[in-house]
Formats: sequence, C-alpha cells, structure tokens
Amino acid sequence: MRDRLKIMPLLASLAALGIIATTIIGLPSTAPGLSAQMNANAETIGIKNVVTAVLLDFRGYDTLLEISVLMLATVAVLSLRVPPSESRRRLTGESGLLLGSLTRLLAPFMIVIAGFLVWVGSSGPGGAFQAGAVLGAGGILLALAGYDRPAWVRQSLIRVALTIGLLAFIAIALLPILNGGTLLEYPDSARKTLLLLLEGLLTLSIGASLASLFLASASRGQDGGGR
Amino acid sequence: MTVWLPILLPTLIAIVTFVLGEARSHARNAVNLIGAAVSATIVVWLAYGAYGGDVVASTIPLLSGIDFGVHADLTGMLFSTVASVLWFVTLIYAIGYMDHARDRARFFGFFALCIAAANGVALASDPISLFLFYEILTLTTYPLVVHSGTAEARAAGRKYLIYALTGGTALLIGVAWLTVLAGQTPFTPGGALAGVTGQTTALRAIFALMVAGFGVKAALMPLHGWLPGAMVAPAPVSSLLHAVAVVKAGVFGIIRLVNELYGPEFATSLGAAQVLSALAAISIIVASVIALRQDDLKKRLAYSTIAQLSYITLGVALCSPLAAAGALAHLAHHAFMKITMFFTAGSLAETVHVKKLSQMGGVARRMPITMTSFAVAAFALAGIPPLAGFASKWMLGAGAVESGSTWALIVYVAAGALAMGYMVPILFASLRKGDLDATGGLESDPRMLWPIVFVAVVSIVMGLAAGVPGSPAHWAMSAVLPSFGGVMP
Amino acid sequence: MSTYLIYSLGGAVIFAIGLYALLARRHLVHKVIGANLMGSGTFLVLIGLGNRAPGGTPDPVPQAMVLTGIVVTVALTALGLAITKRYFSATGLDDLDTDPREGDHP
Amino acid sequence: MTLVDHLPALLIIAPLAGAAITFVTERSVDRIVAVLTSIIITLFSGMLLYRVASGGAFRYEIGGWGAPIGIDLVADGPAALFLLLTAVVGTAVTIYATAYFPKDCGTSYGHGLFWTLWLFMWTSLNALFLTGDVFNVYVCLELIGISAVALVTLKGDADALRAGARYLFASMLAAMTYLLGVALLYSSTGQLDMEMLRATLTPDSGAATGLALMVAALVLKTALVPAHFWLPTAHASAPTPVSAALSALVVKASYFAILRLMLSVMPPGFIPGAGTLLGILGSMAIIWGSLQAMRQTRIKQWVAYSTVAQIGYLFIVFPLADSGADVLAAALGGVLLHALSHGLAKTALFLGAGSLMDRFGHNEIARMTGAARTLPVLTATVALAGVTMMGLPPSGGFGSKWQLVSASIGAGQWWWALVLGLGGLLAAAYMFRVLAVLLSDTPTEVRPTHAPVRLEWLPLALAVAALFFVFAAPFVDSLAGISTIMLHAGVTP
Repeated sequence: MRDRLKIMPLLASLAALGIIATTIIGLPSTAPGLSAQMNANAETIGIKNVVTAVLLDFRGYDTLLEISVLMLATVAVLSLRVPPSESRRRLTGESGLLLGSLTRLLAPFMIVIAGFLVWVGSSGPGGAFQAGAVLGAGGILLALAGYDRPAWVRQSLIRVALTIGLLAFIAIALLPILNGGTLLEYPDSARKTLLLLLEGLLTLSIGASLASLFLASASRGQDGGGR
Repeated sequence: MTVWLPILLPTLIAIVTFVLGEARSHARNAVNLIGAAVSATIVVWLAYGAYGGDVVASTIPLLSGIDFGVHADLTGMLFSTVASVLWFVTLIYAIGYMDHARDRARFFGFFALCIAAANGVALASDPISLFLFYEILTLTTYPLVVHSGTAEARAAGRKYLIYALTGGTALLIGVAWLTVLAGQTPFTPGGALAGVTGQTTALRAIFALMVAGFGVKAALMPLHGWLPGAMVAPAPVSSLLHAVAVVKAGVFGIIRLVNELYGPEFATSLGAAQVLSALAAISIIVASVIALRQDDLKKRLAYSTIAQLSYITLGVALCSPLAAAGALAHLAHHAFMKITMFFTAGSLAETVHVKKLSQMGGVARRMPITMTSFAVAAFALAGIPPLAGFASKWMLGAGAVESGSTWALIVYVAAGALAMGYMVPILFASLRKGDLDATGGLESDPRMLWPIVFVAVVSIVMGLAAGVPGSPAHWAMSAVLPSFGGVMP
Repeated sequence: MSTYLIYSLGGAVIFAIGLYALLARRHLVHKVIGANLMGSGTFLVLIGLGNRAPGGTPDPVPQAMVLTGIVVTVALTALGLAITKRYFSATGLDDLDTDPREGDHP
Repeated sequence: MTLVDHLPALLIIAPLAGAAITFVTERSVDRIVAVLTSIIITLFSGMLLYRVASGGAFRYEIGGWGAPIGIDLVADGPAALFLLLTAVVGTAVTIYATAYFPKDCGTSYGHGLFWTLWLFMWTSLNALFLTGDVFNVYVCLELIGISAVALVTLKGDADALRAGARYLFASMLAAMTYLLGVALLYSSTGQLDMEMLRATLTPDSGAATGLALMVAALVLKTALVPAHFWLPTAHASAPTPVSAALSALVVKASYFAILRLMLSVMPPGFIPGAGTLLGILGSMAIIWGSLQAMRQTRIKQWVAYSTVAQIGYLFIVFPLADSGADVLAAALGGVLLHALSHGLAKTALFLGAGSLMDRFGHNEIARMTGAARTLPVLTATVALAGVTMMGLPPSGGFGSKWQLVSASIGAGQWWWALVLGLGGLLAAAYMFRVLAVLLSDTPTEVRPTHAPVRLEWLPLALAVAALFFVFAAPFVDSLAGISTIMLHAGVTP
C-alpha cells in the first residue's frame, strides 16, 4: 500500500528542520560544556574513562532510572505476550548445519567478549550496557539456533536474573545512607570494587532483558516460525 | 463558636438522616424534629443576643488573604429565625404529606442541608462567605426539585440549574472583582466601600453582576423563569424553599448588597438603586398580571411570590429607612403568609387531589378549617388591616412617600388591588358547589392541618403586634436603622 | 563549515525525516522506525554539538546522555513492536486508521 | 543526616524496590507488598510535607557531587504537595485494585503483572516531582510513558491495544522532541540543572528554541488541546484503577515539569508569547473538552473528556505569570489547589464510574437510570465529585476558580475570568446531564456484586475530601510560597 505524500506532516518536519538548523548554526563554535569539571573530578576518583565516571558515579541516578526503564520495558513486553499455551510452537525446527555450527563456535566467544567489555569499561570505551548487548545477542542466537532452555533454568530463575542488576543497584545506592552519606555516594575506598561488582550484575540483567525482550514477543506468531 | 451551630447542626442532622436510611422512618423523624427544635432555639437565643446588641462573630482563614466568616447581626438573625422556625413547622407538615412516599431519607436529608445553607446565607458576614453559602444552596435544592425523578421534574431541575448557575457565575465574577478592587469588605451598616474612590464604572458593573446573581433567586424578572417550573417539586419543598428559604436568600442578598455593602446613599449616587427599583416595579406589575390568568393553584401562588419578592426589592431600592424596614419586615410577613397558602395547596392536592382552580368546587365544605386559614392568609397578603401584610405594606408605602418617589406608592397600591384580583377568585372557586368524591372524611391529615392553622394565626399576630419589640416590624426597623445613620428622619 | 556543524546538521535532517515517517506513515512498524530515526538524529546532534570543546576532547556529558537515550529508545522500540505484533494477532491490522470493528464493550 | 533528610531519595527508592520485589515474588504476595509499599510512601510523603512546610524547601545532592556535576533532587512546596496527592491517590488506587483484580488472574490482566507496572509508574511519578535536572526529567517521562502504555494495554483486547498504540506513538514523539530540546539547551548553556540554567539563561542564546521544544513535548504528554487525541481512548479503555491513576496523576506529572520549566527556569517573557499561547490553548481545552464530554454516551469516555477539559484550567497560570509577585502567588496557589482537588475528585469519579459499570454490566450512561435509589453511595460519589469539577463551593475546585479569577482580574486580563466562569457552566452542563439520568425514577435491575464494600465507600471518601478541600487552601497557598517559582518571582520586580 503506497503511502501518498501527506502535506501536514511534511510541513511539520520541514518547519522542525528549519528551526533546529538555524539554532544549531547560531550556536557559538566553541563551548566547553561541563567537560572541564567532569575531567577534573574523574581524576580525583581515579576512573580514566570519563564517560563511565559520568554514567555510573556523577550521574549514577540517571543510570539507575535507565536500568529501571529497561526492566520496565521487559515487564511490559512480558505482560503483552499471548498465553504460552497458544504459542507452544518453538521458534524454529532443528537448526541447519551452518547456523548450528556457527552458534556453537560463537557463543563461548561472545561470553568472553562480554566479560572483557565489563573489565575495560573503567579505562576505555565499554561497560555494562555494551557487555549486556553482546550477552543478549548471544542468548538470542542460541534460541534461534534451536537450543532450548536447560531444565534448571525455570521461570523464577529468569525473573531473578532480570532483576538482580536493579536490586544490586538499589542496595549499593542505599549503602552509603546507612553510614552518613547520601544516595549513590560510593565510599572512596571501595569505589572500584563496588563499581565492578555493579557492572557485572548489570551486564547479566541487561543481557537477560534484551534477550527476553526479543524472545517474549517472538516466540509466538501465526504464520512464521517452525515447520 | 455557637454562631456556627445554626449551620453545622442541620448539616449533622442531614448526615444522620442519610445514614439512617429509608427503613427507620420513626428514628429519622425524631432526629429531624428534635434537631430542628434545638437549632430553632439556638437561633432564637442568638437573635435575642443580637437584639441586646452583642453581635457574636467568628471567622476562619479560607483563601489567599480571605477569611470565611459569620456574624449574628439583627438583619441576618431575622431571616435565620424565620427559616428555622418554619423549618420545624414544615417538618411536621412534610411527615404528614410524605407519609407513603418513597426516598424520604434522601428528601429529609437534603431538606436539612438547604436550611443549613439558608442559615449560612443569613449569617454570612462578608460578600464572599455569602456567595459560598448561596452557591451551596443551589446545589442542595436541585435534588429536591428533581425528587420525584419524573421527566417533568428533571426538566424543571435543568431549567433551575441553568438560571441558578449562570447567576452564580455572574455573582462569582462580581464578588471577585469587588475583592480585587476593595479587598475583603465585611458587611457594615451604611456601606463598606468607603475606601474605593473613583472606579464608578467598575462599581456599577459589579453592582449589576451581583444584582444578576441575587436576582435569579429573588425571581426578579426576567430572571424568574425557573420558579413556576420548580412548582413540580413536592409541596413541602414549594412551601419552605420556594416561598421562604431559597427565594428569600436572593432578596436577602440584595438587602445586604444595598444596605450594608454599597450603602443606600452610595447606591443612589451611582444611579444603580434607581435602575433596580425600576426593574422591581416592572416585576411586581407583570407578575401580578400573569398571576391573574393562572388556573393551576401552585403556579398562581408562584407568580404571586415573584410579585411579593419584588415588593421587597423595590422597598430596598428606594433607599429610605422606612421603606428598607418595610422590606425586611415584608420578608418575614410574606414568608408566613405564603407558606400558609402553599401548605393549603399541598393539602388540597394530597387529600382531595385538586390542583387547579377549576376543580376546586366544594372544597370549602370538605376542608373548612384549611380554607379559612387560606382566606386569612389571602386577605393578609392583599394588605387588609390589621393583618401582617398591611403592616409591612404600610411601611413600604410610607417609605416610598418619604423617599420622594411617590410613583412607588402608586405601584404598591395597584399591586395590592391586583393581589385582591388573584386571591379572591381562589376563595370563590372553593365556595362553589362541586362534585368532590365524598369518600374521605372531613379535613386533611391532622399533621398537615395544624401547621396550616399555626402559620395563619402567626400571620394575624404579626399584624396586630407590629409595634411590639420582637415583632418582625419592630425588629426590621431596629435592624435597618444603623444603615441610615441610626436616626429616624 | 567546521566538522561539528556537518554532523549536527546531518542529525537535524535525520530527525526531520524520522518525524515525517512517524507522523505520515500508516504502518505501525514504519512509525516505530521513524521514531528510531528521530532518536538517532537527536543523538547525532548531541554528539556533534558536544565536540566543540576547545581542547579537542569531546564533552563526556552528551555522550552519557546518548548512551542513556539509546537504552530508552531500545525500550520504546521493543514495546512498540510488541504492541504491533499483539494488535496484529488480535485484529489482523497493521495500522491504526482502519477501525477493527464497530461497537464497543466494557 | 537524619532519616528526614533522606526522604526525597527514599520516596523514589521505596516504590522502585517494591516494583522489583513484586516482579520476583509469587502473585499472591504481590498485593501485600504493594499495599505495604503504598503505606510506607504515604508516611514518607506526609513527613516530607511537614518538613517542607516547617523547614522550607531543600535540595538533596545525589552522590554528594552537587549541581553541575551530579543530579540534585528539589523538595519544595509544590513538589511536596504533588507527592502527597500521588501518595493518597496511589494508596486509594492500590486498595481499589486489590478488589478489582482477581487474586489468581492467571494469564488475564497481563499475567498478573499489574502490581509491578503500577509500582514502576509510582516510582516515576515521585522521581519526576522531585528531580531538579532537565535530562533526568526525560528519563522519568519515559518511565511514566512506558508504564502507562503497558497499564493501558493490560486488558489485551483490541480497543486497549489500539489506545495503547496511539498513546505510545504520542509518547515517542514527545520523548524525541524533548530530548532534542535538551540537546539544544545543553549545547547553548552547558547546564542541565534547573537552578543553574536559571542563572545562565541569556535571551539571545539558542536556549529559547530548546526550551520551546521541551515545553511543546510536555504539552503533548499533558494532552492539552489540540494534542489531546490520545487521552480519551487511553483513559477509557484502561482498567478502572489505571484510568483513575492516569487522569489524576500522570497528566499532572508532565504538567508539573511544564510548571518548573515555564516559571522556575525561564524568566518571565523568555519565550515571547508562550504564556499567552498556553493560556489560549488552556481555554480551548476547557471549552472543547466540556463540549465533547457533553456528547459522550459511554461513562468512561465521559470522564476522560472531563479530564481533557479540567487540564485546561491548569494552564491559566502562565499568561498571569509576569504580572507581579502577588498575582503569581494567587494564580500559582489556584492551579496547585485545582491540581490537588481535581486529582482527588477525578479518582473518585473514575472509580465510581468503574463500579457503576460493574454493577450495571454495561457502560451506556442512558441506561443507568434509577441508580439513586438502587446504588445511593455511587450516585453520591459521582454527584460530590461533580461539585469539584464544576468549581462550586465548598469544593477545592471553587477555591482554585476563585483564586484564578481574582488573579486574572488583578492582572488586568479579565478575559481569563470569563473563560473560567464559562468553564464552570459547561462543567455543570456535562455533569448534571449524567446526574439527571442517575436520579431518574425508571428503575433498572442491578447485578448483585460480590465485590467488597471498599469498592463503593473508598471513592465516596475521596469525593468528600475534594468537596471540603477549599479549607485546605491556606495551607496550599503557604506551600506555593515555598517554591523555586516564587523565589525567582520575588527577585524580579
């Protein structure tokens, strides 16, 4: 069904483009923003990758809400899925030769990469989200290749995996309040270990969330799917 | 604190009545009667205090920089006493009238709430508090107008709301505008707007808005349209609310507006009082003429009420002490006279199922006491001495002459003749022979009869005792004097 | 025409294209794609304008905002696609303009 | 730092923890956790309100970094009031939901995930009322948007999905526009904290465009006419407790952000004509929403369009903002009073309407005759809530109408007073149209209900609270004074 050109939306987007472009052009060509203060403070807490410092420490509250957004989306998609009884058809039949063997090769490699990304996050580009994305992709790949969930991975365990990151974040955020600090005020001594522990658990949760975001709505469907 | 009781006590009674529900009618009747008696005594006690000169007042902070207050001054207590006493009487009548009706708990509950709001209007110490209770009165009367739930009742309710809420909005904007100009102006005899200099156009507009707001309930033509329609409500509602509480609240608002907010001299200087008096005069004449042609008894009484209310409005608008006192006295006198007639109309409808004059043949023989009471009230209304109506009309007439506008005297005299014109045919209609069904016994249910007789007798007593302190006439005189510099010209 | 202008103006264009798609296209998935385009455009504007620090190192705050924005866009897209799929399986429709059927139930 | 100092943080963490717990635990435990969480939050909100009322507004620096680096939470008068409103309405909705959603609802109602979604929404509402950082407002808006859409589509039928989809695309459009606004604002001022922004805003910078985009996005989220298209279907097809929360709280959250941006961040007249435009749109909302409400035949659509109309009142403060401090104080007190009393009354109205639908078995207003006799409590609820909608005394609606009328006359812009007066009349028109049906005497049979009594008395309690809310006006006005808005107004002449 070809969509014909609609005038009003066209005008709206052109107007938006005009306003935004003129504003951007009007901005001064050099603007330090907050980079100076951010770099200085990142030195004091000893995290070389300033973006990770901003994400997890200075504006850690944003990240806390961000994790909540991701988990909320997962819960929302879970609430929208058709009851499992109707969608018992598995995603695909037995996997073809190429997909099966490729998955067997890639899966362990992706887990190692995810671990590396978590570790390098404090100094170079990387961190919980990037690692979580890789882990999630691995999970989806396994499901597409027809590897079913092992028996011991029950529904309740998946829910725990999904929330472990958020619960850890809440616990670590509340910790400083008990001994005199404010929310999310990491004690200098344990900052590094706390952040690493937090990033690890966040990675697990983000991976689980991204995988279930895909699998929850993909595992049923009228026409596609298995033979 | 006691000054709040006339408002809180009836509200409490209403809540208890709602909670008691439909089944326990005896308990409910007891609660209402005792409660009404207690609140009537409190009101009379406060009135006695006011007569003695100590005006009890109390305020609580309400909106940004505005206090919500009540005070028991003479003017207010007269209206509140009339409303409370007649509430007690009407309760007895209503118990008889609604003997086999449905939804009585809802009826008596909202009945009590209306009286609470009416007392609030009477006691309010400044225009904002008055407006508050005035709007609550609109809300609490609506369920009573649509009580029967029939299509006709709901249509009358809708019409009532359109008039009342539009008027309410005009009043809101007027009062808010006045508050912005002059701050919170509590009612003070002789006027409270001394502080406002200039702004004459704004003050005229505010006066017009407030007259529009009060005029709806005061049935000032052309804002009277809802009153005839509201007659579809049960008789106790028509008698207490549409002859005493609701319509008098409107007129009472105009009395406060002219005597104690703008002040008689200032209102006359603005030219506003003259316009108001013209409007009132037109209403008197037109309403009386329409009343002549009404065959339905309650509709005829409704148009008579519209005319009589404008007696009061005209009296106030003449801005002379005697006329203002006459107006306030007429507020009380008319209440007792008209309630007798509405009681009678209700009793006729309930006992012999007669609603129209054409069907009233033989009623006098069947219900002699009721009809004699009606006759007494009718003659009183027409101004026959020595009955109540004559006393207040004489003061109004004298006030008209004293204020120099003799045309008002002519209007009053003409209206008196017209009143005879629409009252006497009712009496003749009842004296005609008619084929009433002779099944029922003589007279109506005693619970309906004795209240009729009581209010008729009071109409006579008020006329005779016009000069005695404590009678409405004397009470009105002493209430109004401070607004005119405390001296009889 | 310094480099930051190229990227930020490019971002603005992408935002406008996405806005048109979200408003004009009838198919729900096209609308979701449009929303993603708007997101990418905004991120490009953010990063472009974040690159004006005198010392040459880009300002970290816009980068943090973009990371958060990406996660939020992922969440919105996932929910959008889930609703689209569920609406398709419930009514066989893939756009909001045609009314599934008349009548209504509580 | 005693417990009271940590209240802003606890008010956000408590519902967030509650949401995470309810997701992990079994369904039967969920409702207990939810009720417990709502009681704790109500307690915290009360304590915060007392602290702000007695000790004045205060900032909470998350992570101890302070404004430009970290994110600050601002607990001032309006925030504390909205938090308490959210707590009261939230607790009422939670209690109502324990009776509305069956214990073992199996796969219906989104597989019993209502509680988790509801507590996530509560988290985001509290977070938005408290945040002092414009980018953080963005994340909160998304949390609200997603949880609201998920709750709207909870029933899973075609109407709910349609309404949810339309709501989601409106949210997406608003989200992206808002973020672009933040991008332009940050690029021109280099600040994200509202107080810092106020200090560095210069009229000629690109910030005006950024802020204009942000306000436009928030106007879309608040469903101000003409951007209200998504609200009626969404609020009407959601389950009853969700509809109440959406109408009473969610639209007010994005409105609160507008209040912060327009009055606290931007000096008066920063975007020329913005205040007047919002006032005009608000007036259109009042009139258009009321006219539409008069035409509705189904009770939940009727209540939803009443929300569209009532939202208009909140925008009358903006054209009055730059007419001196005392006019602003009266107008701000007025809109806060309106937001609070409308929140209570609208919750009562939606819960009452939901119970009426449950008892009558359909949602056609015309066939709900004789309700006054058979369902007196529900009829009373609708009637009393209606009094607030109409702005008649002694309701909070009257208090706000009075203060807004006085403020507009005081500011010499008397036309807003006419709009408010007309709005009250139109509200009376659509209110009494339904009340007349409920009061009519043709009896219709009513389904017996197993539902516990709280489904009827809870809405009545809220309606009565709204009915006497005018007496809370002095308290609300004093708290309106303790706000960053008045702080700046005090500064400018």
